[in-house]
This record gives sequence, C-alpha cells and structure tokens, in this order.
Amino acid sequence: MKAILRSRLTPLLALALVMALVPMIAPTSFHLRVAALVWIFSLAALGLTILMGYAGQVSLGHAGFLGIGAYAVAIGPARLGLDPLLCLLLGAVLSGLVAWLVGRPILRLKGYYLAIATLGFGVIVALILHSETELTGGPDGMSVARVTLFGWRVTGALNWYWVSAGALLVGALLALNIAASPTGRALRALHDSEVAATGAGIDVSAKKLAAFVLAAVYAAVAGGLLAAMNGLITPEAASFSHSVELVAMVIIGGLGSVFGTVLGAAFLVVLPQALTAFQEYEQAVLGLLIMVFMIFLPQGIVPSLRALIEERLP
Amino acid sequence: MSEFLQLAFSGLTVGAIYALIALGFTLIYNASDVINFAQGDFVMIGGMGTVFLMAAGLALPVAALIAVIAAVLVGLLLHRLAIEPARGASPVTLIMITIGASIFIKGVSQILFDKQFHSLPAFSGDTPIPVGGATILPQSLWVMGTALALVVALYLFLEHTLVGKAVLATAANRLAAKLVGINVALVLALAFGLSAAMGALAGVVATPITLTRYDIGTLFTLKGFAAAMLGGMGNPVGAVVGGLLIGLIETFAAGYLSSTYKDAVAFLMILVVLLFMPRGLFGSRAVERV
Amino acid sequence: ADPIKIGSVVSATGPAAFLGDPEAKTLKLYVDELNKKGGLLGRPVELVLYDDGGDANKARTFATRLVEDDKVVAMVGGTSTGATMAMIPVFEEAGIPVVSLAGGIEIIEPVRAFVFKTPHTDKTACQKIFEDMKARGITKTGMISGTDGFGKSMRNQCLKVIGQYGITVLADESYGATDSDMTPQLNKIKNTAGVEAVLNPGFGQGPAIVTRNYAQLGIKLPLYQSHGVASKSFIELAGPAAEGVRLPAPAILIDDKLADNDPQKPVVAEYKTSYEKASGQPVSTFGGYAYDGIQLVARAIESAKSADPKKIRDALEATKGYVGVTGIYTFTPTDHLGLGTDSFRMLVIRNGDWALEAPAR
Amino acid sequence: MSTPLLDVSGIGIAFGGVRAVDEVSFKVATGEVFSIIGPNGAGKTTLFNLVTGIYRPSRGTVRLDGADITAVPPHLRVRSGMARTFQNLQIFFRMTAVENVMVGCALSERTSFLADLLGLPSVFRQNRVTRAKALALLERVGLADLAEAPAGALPYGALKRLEIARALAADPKVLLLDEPAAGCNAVETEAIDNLIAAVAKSGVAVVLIEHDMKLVMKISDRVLVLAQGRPLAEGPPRAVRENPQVIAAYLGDIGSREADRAHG
Amino acid sequence: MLTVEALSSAYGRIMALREVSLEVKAGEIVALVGSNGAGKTTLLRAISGVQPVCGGRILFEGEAIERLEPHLRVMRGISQSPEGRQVFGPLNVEDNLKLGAYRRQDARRQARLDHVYGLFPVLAERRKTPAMSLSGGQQQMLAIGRALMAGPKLLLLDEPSLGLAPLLVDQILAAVTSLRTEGITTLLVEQNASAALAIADRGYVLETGHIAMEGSGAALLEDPMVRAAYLGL
Ligand SMILES: Nc1ncnc2c1ncn2[C@@H]1O[C@H](COP(=O)(O)OP(=O)(O)OP(=O)(O)O)[C@@H](O)[C@H]1O
Ligand SMILES: Nc1ncnc2c1ncn2[C@@H]1O[C@H](COP(=O)(O)OP(=O)(O)OP(=O)(O)O)[C@@H](O)[C@H]1O
Ligand SMILES: [Mg+2]
Ligand SMILES: [Mg+2]
Repeated sequence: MKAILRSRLTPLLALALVMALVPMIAPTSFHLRVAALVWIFSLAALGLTILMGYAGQVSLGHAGFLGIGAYAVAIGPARLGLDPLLCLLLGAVLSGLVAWLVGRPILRLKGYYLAIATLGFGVIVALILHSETELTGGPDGMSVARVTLFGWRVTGALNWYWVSAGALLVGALLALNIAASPTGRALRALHDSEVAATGAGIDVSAKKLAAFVLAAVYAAVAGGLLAAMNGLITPEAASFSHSVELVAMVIIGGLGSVFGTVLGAAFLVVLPQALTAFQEYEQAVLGLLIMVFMIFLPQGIVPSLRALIEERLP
Repeated sequence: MSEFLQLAFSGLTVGAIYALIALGFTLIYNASDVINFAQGDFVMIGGMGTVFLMAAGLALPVAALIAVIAAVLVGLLLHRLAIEPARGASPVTLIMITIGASIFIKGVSQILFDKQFHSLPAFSGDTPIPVGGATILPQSLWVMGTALALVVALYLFLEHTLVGKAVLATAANRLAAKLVGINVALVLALAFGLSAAMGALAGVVATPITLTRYDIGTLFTLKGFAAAMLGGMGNPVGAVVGGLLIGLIETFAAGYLSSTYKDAVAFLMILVVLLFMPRGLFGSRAVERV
Repeated sequence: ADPIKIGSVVSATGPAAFLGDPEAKTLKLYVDELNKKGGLLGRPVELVLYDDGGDANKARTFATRLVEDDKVVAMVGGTSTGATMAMIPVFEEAGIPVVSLAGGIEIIEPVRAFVFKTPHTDKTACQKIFEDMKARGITKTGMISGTDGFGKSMRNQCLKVIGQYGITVLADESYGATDSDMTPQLNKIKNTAGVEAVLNPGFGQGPAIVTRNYAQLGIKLPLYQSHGVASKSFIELAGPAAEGVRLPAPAILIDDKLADNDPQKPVVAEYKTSYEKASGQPVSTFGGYAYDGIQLVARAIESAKSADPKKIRDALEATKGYVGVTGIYTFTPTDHLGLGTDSFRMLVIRNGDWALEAPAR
Repeated sequence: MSTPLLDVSGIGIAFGGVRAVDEVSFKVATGEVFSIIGPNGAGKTTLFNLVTGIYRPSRGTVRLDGADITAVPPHLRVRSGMARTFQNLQIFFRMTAVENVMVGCALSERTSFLADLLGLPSVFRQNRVTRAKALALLERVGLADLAEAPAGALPYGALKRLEIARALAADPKVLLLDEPAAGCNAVETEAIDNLIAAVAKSGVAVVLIEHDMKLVMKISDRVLVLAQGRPLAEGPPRAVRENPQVIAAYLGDIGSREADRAHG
Repeated sequence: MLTVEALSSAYGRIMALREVSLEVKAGEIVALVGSNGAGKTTLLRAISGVQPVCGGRILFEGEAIERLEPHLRVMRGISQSPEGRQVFGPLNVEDNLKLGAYRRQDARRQARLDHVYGLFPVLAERRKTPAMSLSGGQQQMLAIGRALMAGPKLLLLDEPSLGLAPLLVDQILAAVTSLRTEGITTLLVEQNASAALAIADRGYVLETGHIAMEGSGAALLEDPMVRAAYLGL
C-alpha cells in the first residue's frame, strides 16, 4: 500500500483515470470546458510546482509567462500570418528565452526579494500587453485564430478537453521524471541548503535557472492553449491576481506534489462555479474555504492527506 | 522648477501612503516572517469603516477611532482563528491563509458596505497651499505626518523596548523564543493587532486622497509590499524610504517619461536596486554563517 | 409552467464592479417586477446571473454554462467589451440572442445576427462632446484617459472622429485604473501651451481624482468628463472640484429637469425611484443600460409570443421606438444599437447637481 | 612531504574590522591528516570557507594539485576534488538520509537535463548506481539502518556522520571536516577516528578542525594552531601539545589531559 | 525539585521516550548520558514544554507542569540552553542575552549580565555583533549565557561543551559546579561523559528512550558497562 502511495507513476495513472472518466459523467460541454480549464491551469501551475515545490524559488509573476504564451498564439497568426500551432511552440520558446534573460539576474535574490522581483516582471508584462494596443488589442484583448492540428480544426469542448488533457499528461510525466532524476534531487537539495548543494558540486544558479525556464515554458504552453481554446485573450490573463492564483493552486494542492497541483487547480477553477449558488456571498465563502483548507491541511491537500493515511497504515 | 516641485509633492504624498502600508507589513513580518496579504484590507477597513460610521452620523474622529478599533479586532480575530490554529505551519502556508483572509474580508465588505467608491472629507479643508509655485493639499501633510509619527514609534518600539526585541526574536527563532519565556502566541497577536491598527490609520488619513472601495486593498498590498521590499523587509525606516521612493519614481516617471509605463519604471528601479543590494536599501547585511 | 430563463453575466465584482454592480441590481429588480406582474407569456421568468469578476476567461465559462447547463433563451450582459467579445462566439453558435451592456463599437460592428447592445457607443459620446466644444469655439484640447477598457476604447474612438470637428489634441496622457494621483499628467497638460479644454474619458474613481487634482493645480480650462461618470456618486467623490464639469449623459441623471413632454420622462422617473428605493444608492447610466436590456428582451418575448431564442432574436431586431432609460431604440438588421447622438444630453455640474445645457448650436 | 596536494599561502579576510583570518599558510599532502585547532573564533571555519570558495579572500592564494583555484567558484572546486562538511549543519532536511548522500554523488552522475526531463532509461540506471554508492557510504559511516529515515528526524550525532558520507560521495582528493566529532560520545568518536584514518589511507588529504583533543592528537600527522586569525604554532601533535602558548591559549587542563591520553 | 514520572513522547509513530522516570533534587547536578538518538534532547525539550508528550507527568517543586505553556515554565524557573545553540541570529549578542532575562526583569539582571560577560569575555567584546556572524563556539557560549540570564532555579544544559575549545570546557564545567553553590540545580546532557559524570552528584544513562541505569556520578564512572559503551575505555 505504501509502495503504491509512493510510486512515481501512481499520480499519473490516477490522473489518466480521472481524465478518461470525466467525459463519461460530464452532462454537458460546459462541464467539459471546466474540466479542460482545470487541465490547462494545472499545466501552468505544474511549472510552478517544479520551481516552487522542488527548488523552493517563489515566482509571483508567473502569469506573465502565461500571457506571453497566450499572446504569441494570438499575435502570431493575426499580425504575422503564422500557423497557430507553430506559434504555440514559438511562444514557449520565447517565454523560455525571456525567463532565461530575466532569471539570470534575479534568481540570485532570495525569498521575498525574489518574490517582489518576479512580481515586478509580471506587472511589466501585463502592462505591456495592456498598453500596446496596436499589437495586443489593449485591455479588451484580441481574438485568436482557430487552431488546426495536422488538418484537423480543433473546435468544440470535447476536442479541447482531450487536447488539454493530453498536454497535461505530458507535462505531468515530465515533471515526475524530473522529480525522480538527479536534476530533481539537485533542485530539492538547493531548496534546503544552497551552500551544501554547492558543496556537492551542484551549479546552484544554473539549476535554478533551468527550473525557472522550464516553469516559464509550462506556463506559456498553458497560456497558448487557453488563448486558442477561448478564441480570445485579454491582458487579465497575465495579471498579478492570476499569478497569485497559480501560486495558490500549488500551495493548496501541496508544494512539490504533481497530483496535488492538479487538485489545487481543480479547487480554484471548480469552486467558483460551485459557489455561484451563494450569490453575493461567493467571495466570502471562497476566502473562508481557502483558510479552512490551509488550517486543517497545512501542507496542502495531497501531502497532508498522505501523511494522515501513512500514519494509519501499519 | 515649479513643475519639479509639484511632482515632488505629489510623489511624496503618494509615497507616504505607500510607506504607511509598508509599515504595517513590518510588524507582522518581524514577528512571524510572514507577509500579510490582508494588510491592504486593514487599510480598506479603516477607510470604509470611517466612511460608513460618518454616514451614520458620527463625527470624523469618533468614526475613525471606532474604525481603527474594528480593524484591530479583525486583526486579532485573524490571528486567533486562522494563524494560531495553524501554528507551526510554514510561512508559505500562513501567507496562503492571509490570502484567503484577504478574499474573505473583501467578500464580507462588499455585503457589509457596498461596491461603490467613497471618500472622506479632508481633515483640514481642500484649499491647496501654494509653495514655490506649486501647491500641496493639507491632507498630504496629514498623510506625511502620520507616516513620520508611525515610523518613529515603530522604530522606538522595535529597537528600544524589550517587548519589541521579543517580537524580533519570535521571528528569528521561534523555539528559542519559547525557551526564553516569550509568550509566542501573545507576541503574534500583538503584531497582528498593531499592524491592523497601523493599516486602518493609514486608511483613515489616505482616503480623502485615494478614495476607497471594498476591494482597494489588493492595490495597497501590492504597493506596500513593493515599498517594504525596496526598503528592506522588516526595517521600519526602510519601509518609509522605500514607500517615498516608489511614490517619487512613479510620479516623476509619469511627469517626465510616460504615464502609461510609470509602474513599469517603478518596478524596474526596484529590480535594479535589488541587483546591487539584494536585501533592499536598509535590509540586514549580516550573512548566515555556515 | 416552467420558467423562462434569462441569463446574465456581469462584472459584479472586480475592477468593473462600478458598472456591474448596478447592472446586477437592476436586472434582479426588474425580473422580480416582471414576475409580480405575472411573468411573460404566463410563465415565470428566472434570472440566471453570474459574476465574472472582470475576467474574460470566466465570462466565457459562464457563457457556456448559461447555454449548456442553464439553457437560457436570451442573455443580457457582458459588462465590459472584453467579456462580451469572449462570450459572443458561444451565443452566436448556440443561436441565443445577447443584449450586451458594454460600450465597445466592435460588439455591433460588423453586425452579428444574435448580438445587440444598449449602451451608446463611445463614439457617440465623443461626437456629443466635440459638438459642444465646437459650439464653444474650442479647437485645441488636452486629453487624459484611463487605461482601462472603457477609457482606452473611448480615447481611440474620440481620436478617430475628432478630425471631423476641426479639433486637435495637443496632449494625450493616461492614468492607471487604480492610480490615486494624477497631478503629474495634469501638470503636463497644464504646461502644454495652447490647450483650451481638457477631456477625460474614464470611469470609476479615476475621473473623480482627475477632477480634484485639476482643481488643486488651479487649471481654469473647461473640463469634459464622459458618460462613464454619469452617476451622482461622481459629484460626491469629486466634491466642490466638480463645479463646472461638462459631460454627455443620458436622461436618467436629470429626470426632474426633463421637459414634461419628453417621452423618456416617465420611464426615467419610474426607474430612478424604483432603483434608488431598492438599492439605497443613486442611479447610474450603467444600471440604465441593464434596465433597457431586460426590457428589450421582455418586450421581444412578448411580441414573439414565444420563448424560442430565434424568435426572440427576430422580435428584438424588429424593435421600433422603444422608449428606454438610455434613449429611444430602433433596431434594424444593419443597426443593432439603434441609438443616435440625441440620446445624450450635454450636462454641466452646478451647485453640486446636474444641470441641462441648452443644446449646442 | 611529497608534492603538496593542497597549498594555501598567505590567505586572509576581514569582516568589518575583525581580521578573522590573517596571513595563514599551510600545505597538505595526499594521505595526510592535517588538523587545525584553536580557540573559538580563531578563524578555523572561516579558513575553510576561504579554501572552499564560499568567501573570496582579500589576499593570498589557494592551489589544488598545482593549479591556482583562488578565483574558481565553489561548485567547480568540488569538481577538481575538494569536499567538506559544515560546522553549522547543512542538511537537506526534507530528503531522506540516502537521498542526502545521493545529492553528494552529483558529480559522478552522467545524465543531462534533457535526459532527466524525458525520463530516459539511462536516468534510472544512473539512479540505481548512485543509490548503491550512497548506501555503501552510509554503511561506511554506520548509518545504513537509517538510510530511509527523513534527515530531519535524525539525531545530531547522526547528522554529523551523514555530512561526512555526503562529502565522501564526491570522491574528493581533499576532504575538509569541520568538527566531525562534535556531539559524539567517546565511543562514537572512535568510530569517526577509524573512518578518518581509513579515508586518509585510501589516498585522500584530510583537513580536520576539531576540539576533541584525543581525536586530534591520535590521528593527525601535523597540527596547525590558530589564534585570532593567525598561526600560533604548527608541527607534529606531540610538539604542539607541549607548546606552553598553546596550553595557555587553548588546551587548558582537560585538553592537555585528553591530549596526553591519546598517546597514552 | 524536578520529578519526571513515566514520561513518553513520540515523533509521529516513532517513540522517542518510553516511560522515562527520573528525579533531580534541589541543589544537585544530575548528568544524563546516552548515545546518539537515545532521546536526551527529547527529554529536555519535553521538560521545557516545547515537545509534546503522550503520557506521564512532570512535577516541578511538587506541582504538575506537563500541561503548562513553555513561557509559564520559564516563569517558574526552568531555563534551557538548547541543542544546536538556537541563538536569535539577526539580533546582536547583548539583545540575545537580555532576552534571556525576558521573564526576569529584576534588579539583578545587570549583575547576571556582568557575570556572563565575565564567564565569556569574548561575548563582551562582540556585544553589538549579530549572533549569526559569531563562530560556532561563540554561539554556544551565547546560548549558555542566555540560559543563565534567566536566573533559573533549574538549568537544563543540552551538550553545553559542544564545539567549545578544551579550555572553555573546563571553564563551563567549573561554572556549573559553582552555580550549585548559588543554589542553581542543573540537569546536564553531555557527550563528554567522563567530564560530566566527574562533576555530577548523580547520573542517568538513557538508552533508546528508556533509563538503563542510574547511580552516583562516581559509581557510574566506575561501571564497566558505562566505561565500555560511553567512555571508550
Ligand atoms: N560573515 C561574518 N561576518 C562577521 N564576522 C564573521 C563572519 N564570519 C566569521 N566572523 C568572525 O570571524 C571570527 C572567526 O570565526 P570562525 O567561525 O572562523 O571561528 P572558528 O575558529 O571556526 O571558531 P569555532 O571553534 O567557535 O567554530 C569570529 O570572531 C567571527 O565572529
Ligand atoms: N523531528 C523529529 N522527527 C522524527 N524523529 C525524531 C525527530 N527528532 C528526533 N527524532 C528521533 O527521536 C529519537 C531521539 O532523538 P534525540 O534528539 O532526543 O536524541 P539525543 O539523545 O539527543 O541524540 P544526540 O546525542 O545525537 O543529540 C531519535 O531516534 C531520533 O531519530
Ligand atoms: Mg568553527
Ligand atoms: Mg541531542
């Protein structure tokens, strides 16, 4: 039992199982859309899981990278006539490149200082997307061309459901691969002690940068998918509150847990839909629930529950 | 010259508001290593509370006092019901709790108050005071004065009283703090209560200038956090200098460069400063030994 | 009978709550009214209202929910242009009529079969303002606009039409949606030689702060605000500084000053009284848009004698001379707004209250 | 002495006024155990920090195997054969004991970021190799039965040994140990004693900081005494422990007695 | 003065202390020895109230204290110098010491401060230095000094000699002995067992969470099992 709980692929299988089940029980394409959004935001948050959960480096501007990916898919086809799918890739590369440029200087900062630096980065990206109306359509956003996958026009909730689910599965697999590899060990090590990691011959700044770039690529791909699925993107996608939301997904699900991140994303995407029943009290209830979860599952949903279960098992 | 002066006055006013909020962060951070994301909401409670109490017929000073007390109660409740039960949780978890609290406070305020913008009458009238070709509003002086008074008070408290030291000790090493007999729960409650009071006070003096609404706290949290980090987290003098600097940078950027990108300019400046001084302008220089 | 479901997605919270909140309140109020009067076609009306918090992505999700899950027959809403644009494809595809409450001209240009809107476009407001400027001999202006969707879109529309009035823009400044001090920008405009008037497209607290800073800097030029501040709370927020501010606004702000034979007078008076009684807050233009939206849909259902979305759409498009709070609407297959510049009136703030300016020219 | 493996000359640093290390030079050869002792605050740990590159010296040079590494960043010094333990424990508390040591093996691992990301079979082969090596090292320091325990749950003495295992994992040519026996009782110290001797014998130059005089006097080939950042004495253990200056500044009664006991 | 009765404590499911009983009489020096992981630190932490216990009682001056918050135990006169030093890193040396007397703002605070500075002159030299930049041994001195500042009735020392130069170990142990003449009772955990037992009135041997042996210091020093397992003789 414990072996199953600890196995690397358990979360992946669980996830695949859930993905296969949802379309069977989802009554309408609205539910499929919500599920697809969960997968997409999970993907974005997974990057943060690597960066924050493994390497312990906070980013409060991660929606900025999501915005870069999203607008690449919007701007490329509309302004440059490029293929949307190509733009998804270009967006990921661009986002990684920006992360590399920005990360080199700022990853030397620690803790809250890194948080404010990344926050600043995110604010600047959002501001550019907001202000360069010619390019981005300004605050009201811009529409996004339909995506064609090898001649197949991706439309409809079910198709997007599978595309986003597939993307998340790949993302989750890569994240789990990293966790179980020397790189993952190095990241978790520098989380606890940078001096000791250096003392083990690990190039701490290079590893941090790699995690940062990878996280940016995850976010960009998620952003691209979001934009393509919605057919429209607004600068809101890159906003500070979105960055906080991504961080919240990672923390609520459980720092460093891949499956937890998906649960965290589900929590924050599905809950507002469920809470509409409370009408004006929606926000208050949401805040309350976040507090209650964090108080009673302080390490996040998955690690806290796992600890509880392991404690009860012989 | 008069233009420069005018921009400087504006910058100092806005900066003093940021500084007041940054000061609020300082205490909770110093006691617990936590950034309180509900700090801006304390500011909102101060402003909105006063507005609604005045609308109910109370005089400004009375209304302000009650609003500040209400904010302190909220701060204490936040500590008692959310922070204290999660005792021993990591700072990330505690920060997440404060984020939840911030959403909760906004959610309740939009029902308790409303979703409109509100203002307070300026304490000493609206007549601009001309200085060297530029003008400054009397309310700006109130804001700056309050910031000055609070920074001095906080500095004296932290540096020159044993209870202040106990606050710092609690954040530095909670285990050791318990072992020397510090009542850690009490210290944290004190920090939350006082931070809330400072936040609410900031709200009362700033509202005649910034106006207020149930969700204005997010903005205040963001700017106050930036100010506190620029100055060096945990240092009250740093908080004030950081706040004033950001206010000035924003204003001068808007005045001389681009009003669209003034926030970007401010954050770029913060980045540049942090690259050379990774712990902010007044952050501790001592390094952890290995 | 099972209820007729009318959907709505508004930004009741978030940065556009200033607009979305009165919209939501109005919709609830008038759906209740409808039901008190026995509903529509003998069936009760159910309002399914969601709050997108100002996030276009959320709006889109709620749009799907309204269509797929709630199965609404019509929809009133989309507070912002961004949210509306995000939702349109969903409703177009499902063939469900939308009456948007957002200002952007791109919502109805090009005309989409199922999309209508009640607010004046920014363009109309700009035209009204420039007409007034021209009549007063102003040819050079300074502009300061909010960078939110409303301010930015109106700025762009104004720049598009300004040439037709022979007016030039000498200074073009902006401020962020949450800024609390605009003196630097205003100071720049003040120091720009030749400026004869200042125009401030924007909504929320921004224009109030602009107005106060304007007074603080002692700028004596005429200040034009937009219909984005058309609510009594603007006068409260801006305080004495608001004296003399001019703005285009719908009839709703000056119900008591309308001519007795003005067809809008009774409508406006009724809405104002009901809304202020129910919400305890002053009416605004935004609530008025929602009023017109829900009334248009209700009328369409009645005249279509059917709750079938396609029929409602057809009936909507056939609307002629509906006297609303915002203006008098006549939709055609090529015009899904159906308002002219005459639905705006030029107001000026005097003694802390709105006053009607004699029509220019 | 054959060619020195580690050659530190004239090194120094000051922290605002305090000259923590001042003109210190020493050489260590392969297979040698070289100890550094001195009063608290003498600058021993700081010296380690200079040698391993955590602090940049204000003057002086560090040579390893003939190459000047004074300006080489710390993680690359490990690559050229330098590993250390820390006086203020630097443990990866969220990882298990064996994972801590596996991190120490980073240098000998042959995978790339891309391979790690894709989860190629080579990564898992590598993991198995690394794990086996780490377990062997834990065995060597006597922690085999705690391999899967979270490091955060280990008692202080065990953590000290865990650090030694992690340092050994880098296959160092020079091993710098900062108070490895602190927190260990006499019997446990003996085990560490044997471990150090064996490591030295296998051809590693060991630099040892320690306040346990029995240990120092027993296994050191040479001893350097620091006081207030400067060398006070240097030489074979016997000479050092009889040096009256050293007795007065550092050893005292207990120290002398223990030092004597080492040689019986 | 201190009676521990059948005290148990666990980390998760790992029992670190199993029904440990011991007694410290007023004015005594009691040494507690045991190998790595025996539970010595856990026991001291439990007495100070920073470690949850799952059974048993702790009586101090006849009153049960096992439910009291840590700061209340300090107020009753229990003070500890913890393992791993645990100084207040960003605060300077003097502030660390003053905080040691947080619950003892009496007239003798200055005298105790002078006493600590006398015991460790280097702390006086560096009184304005942030504790985190002190050397390891200096921090250890600070931790001990801070515990003394509370003017305790019962002093708990967890490996006070750890990282201290031999000369200072002499001084520390001498200081503990002299504290007894001032009426301070000490429970001493030491790896340097021979030195600790030499100054102790009585000693306990802790083995994997339970008391394996007890006796006078001298008797334990002579015990063949103790000599083999802990003294390495
Ligand atoms: N980063 C620093 N900032 C300020 N002072 C420092 C710093 N590092 C070391 N020092 C000072 O330098 C001196 C030497 O410290 P070091 O840690 O090297 O001593 P040590 O010989 O290892 O002592 P111990 O035996 O107690 O471990 C001490 O006085 C210490 O306070
Ligand atoms: N945080 C923890 N989580 C889990 N187990 C722990 C924790 N701390 C200690 N333990 C376990 O409790 C037992 C007792 O540890 P303790 O630190 O009390 O030993 P000790 O006698 O002080 O050892 P040392 O001489 O090394 O300091 C050990 O087996 C240890 O593994
Ligand atoms: Mg040292
Ligand atoms: Mg211990």
